[in-house]
Amino acid sequence: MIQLLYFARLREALNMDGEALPLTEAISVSALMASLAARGGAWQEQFDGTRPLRAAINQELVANTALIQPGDEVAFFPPVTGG
Amino acid sequence: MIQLLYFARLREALNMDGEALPLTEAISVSALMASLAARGGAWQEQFDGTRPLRAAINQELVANTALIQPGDEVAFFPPVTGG
Amino acid sequence: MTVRVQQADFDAGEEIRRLRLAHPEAGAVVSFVGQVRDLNQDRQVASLTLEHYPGMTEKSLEAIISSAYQRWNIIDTVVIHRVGTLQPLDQIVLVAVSSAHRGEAFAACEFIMDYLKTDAPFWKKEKTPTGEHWLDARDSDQSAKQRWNG
Amino acid sequence: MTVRVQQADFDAGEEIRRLRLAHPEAGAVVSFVGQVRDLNQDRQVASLTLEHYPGMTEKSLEAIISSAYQRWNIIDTVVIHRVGTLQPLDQIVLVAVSSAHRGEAFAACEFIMDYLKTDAPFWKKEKTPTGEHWLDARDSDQSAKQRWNG
Repeated sequence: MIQLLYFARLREALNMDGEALPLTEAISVSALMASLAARGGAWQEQFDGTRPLRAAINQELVANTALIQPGDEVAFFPPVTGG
Repeated sequence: MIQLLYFARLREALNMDGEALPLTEAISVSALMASLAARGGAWQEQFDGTRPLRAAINQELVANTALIQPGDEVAFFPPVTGG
Repeated sequence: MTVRVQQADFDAGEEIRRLRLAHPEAGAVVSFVGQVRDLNQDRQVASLTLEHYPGMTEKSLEAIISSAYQRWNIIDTVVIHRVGTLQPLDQIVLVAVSSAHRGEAFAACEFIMDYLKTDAPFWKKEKTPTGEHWLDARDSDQSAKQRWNG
Repeated sequence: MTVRVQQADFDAGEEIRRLRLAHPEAGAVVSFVGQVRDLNQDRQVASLTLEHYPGMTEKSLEAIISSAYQRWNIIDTVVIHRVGTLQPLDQIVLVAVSSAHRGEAFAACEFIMDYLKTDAPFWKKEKTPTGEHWLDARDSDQSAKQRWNG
């Protein structure tokens, strides 16, 4: 299993702040994004790569080539705007 | 006349915080310094050019080539150390 | 190093005083306070809601501050960032840095702000008379950060 | 623009708050607070006495701040510098600058401090357990100032 988290504009577009997904072997962030985009509708809009999106694994910012392991916490969110 | 002012280390070395001097025509800062150094003793030590010294005319920092006019307020002091 | 993410307001003056008095060897405290403006790119701001990623927020701020400690000889730092709904003139963020000499405190304080703007997981939603919208990240914040690697 | 040269202490937090609240269009307030250190170049400091050149001090600070207004888009500034005899941990100086965006406030605040250090007529006399002496100007302050003309 992995725990997915969605924040800000993404959370609102997906109408969901997170979910648990089954995962038994490592996959890349971009592979996970492709499988989420395949859900269609808002998922496709948000994860098809046309919008700027950041990913974090276990609370560290990562590139889309990073590998997700079973048990990881994976977060997706728009570019940050704090400060 | 011109009004001379001495500050900080200079004031203590000369044992004087200022004096009025007669002046009827413009002279340069360095010419005034030379005439003060000619007083000998502490005056020579302070104004013979071996110690770093700053000059201001009418409360503006000036170079030693600047001209002093009758009526001016002329200050001499060590490099500043505020802040 | 103090990092706080909170809804409550903070007392910038008290934080600066605390940094000063805790370190008699610190000659300089440089601080940044950010507040909610009443106008943002010509839009009247009614309120600003800040969302964050609990856990990651604190970790990312601590990582940014640790980088600053590695680059400069600084003595102490405090970063406070508010979350929740704020009004114009409310304080958003405080970054304060103490050091023996001013140059390092200035550099470290600005570095921390620049990285906070691009790396710390906060998001702003603006409410205006015509509705609500999420703010977009600004290119100028990316370039401000990249300056430090020049 | 506020310039004050005074013996009395000041409330840095209150000054920052005043700058913020006076200008809802100011998103950023950057400030510098300098304090008397207990050790200066390994000398134990008992007290520090600040002398200045009344009249010229205020004029030179105003000229420095005016240069900052010409270089950056800043909104408001306050500079307070104390004179007289101070103890370790006493505040010496406050420079605070507000602007719409943080980069300009950081630059202007550091610029004002760098020029204050080399151009404003203040002199420090340090009292240590072994006696009193005037502090010498530091070359590093000259180079900090010259950076701005680079």
